[in-house]
Amino acid sequence: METEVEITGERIGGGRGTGGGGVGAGGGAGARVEFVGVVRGTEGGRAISALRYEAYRPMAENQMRKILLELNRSHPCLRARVIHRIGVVPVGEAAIHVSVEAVHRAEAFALVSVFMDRLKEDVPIWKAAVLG
Amino acid sequence: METEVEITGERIGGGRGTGGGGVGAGGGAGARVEFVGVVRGTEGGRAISALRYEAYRPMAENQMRKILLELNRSHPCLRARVIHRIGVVPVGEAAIHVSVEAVHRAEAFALVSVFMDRLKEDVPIWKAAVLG
Amino acid sequence: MGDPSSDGGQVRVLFFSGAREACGLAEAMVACPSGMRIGDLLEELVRRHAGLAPLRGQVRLARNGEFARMDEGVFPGDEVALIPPVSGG
Amino acid sequence: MGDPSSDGGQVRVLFFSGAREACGLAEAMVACPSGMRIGDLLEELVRRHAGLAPLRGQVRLARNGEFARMDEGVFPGDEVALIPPVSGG
Repeated sequence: METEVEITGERIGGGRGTGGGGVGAGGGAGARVEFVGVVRGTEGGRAISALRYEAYRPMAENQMRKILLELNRSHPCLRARVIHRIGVVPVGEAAIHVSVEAVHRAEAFALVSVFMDRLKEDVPIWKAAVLG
Repeated sequence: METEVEITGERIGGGRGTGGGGVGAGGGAGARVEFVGVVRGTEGGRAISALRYEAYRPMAENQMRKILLELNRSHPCLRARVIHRIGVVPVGEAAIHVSVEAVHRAEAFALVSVFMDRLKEDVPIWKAAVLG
Repeated sequence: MGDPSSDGGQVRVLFFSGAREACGLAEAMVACPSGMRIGDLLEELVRRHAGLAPLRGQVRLARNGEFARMDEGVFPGDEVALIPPVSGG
Repeated sequence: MGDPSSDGGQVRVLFFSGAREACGLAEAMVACPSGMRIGDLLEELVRRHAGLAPLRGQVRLARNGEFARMDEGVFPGDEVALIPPVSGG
């Protein structure tokens, strides 16, 4: 599986619509599953204006890569791409974008979904609320 | 849940990269899950150049809407959008694009994944191989 | 739909995918006598188009855009579709 | 890393998120005597920064970018990070 992992201070993507822009896939893929995690306007019941993310950057990138390759053993996929934004991420904007291509959809769904669970356990990235 | 269902003879989306273009989400959503089904170069072991899709159009659109709303009862989401292309879809291009937004990711993953299973059982759309 | 005056007591039958290939046509008008059920209509179609026989166990029928049970009534003006196993997505 | 001549026999300790807030600094240099283990280093940090005590049960430590067991050795030049419960995504 090809992997591409990035932690960035930049806004993820360009547009804000719900439609994906790129809707093809690389050679051999029959399925692409994407997950976008978006900052919501409340955190623990309080209204917030943003979340501030910090990362232990080299370790976080390595961990993401290791988790993807580990999950690929049970859910073989062709390509996985993760972008996690750090710094202040305003409400309504994306904090993370995961895109996985596979021959069949079951593996891609499983890999993305389990990756998100593992991210929230084992990747050194933290968020803190920025109040209105 | 808002639903938007479309069967189209047009190519889905513009670009062909792996990155989603729109990476925000509508009000209240914390998660967006997208699925893109892409025509692969082989079908039942034979090399193909495309798949030709046909639909019993009004019924297929109604069935998709009904399935989405039925699944929404067990996996409450905010918005669901499905575009299925019909006619000749060349290898590497998208036949279907499903995009679901939810407050939390688990519901969005479940709805998209189960929707795809149900689509392949109960929505009157058929494909046939177009040989090289 | 359901108004016999405008359809001469017939139903419109749509054939999709393998069903269309099996009988070589995309749609047909079929007489719909009083008391006819979906299952009766399917038998009538198989009588007319022997190629449909192998599909009989797999095909589902829809009446006016909804899947229909075999014992469901069918009425003049209805649109009935033969739905072979689907393969969208 | 691991070359005592260049680091004066110390390890660099990084504090993230709640650990940083608890001790009010983002990083520190800590002496690393021979035979020190990750658990010893954590105890030393808690002695210096009482605010870390409540985190002791939740925090994990990483050595040179990998999660480390408490009985794992730590060596001059290593980079050790205190990893409170994470919340990415």
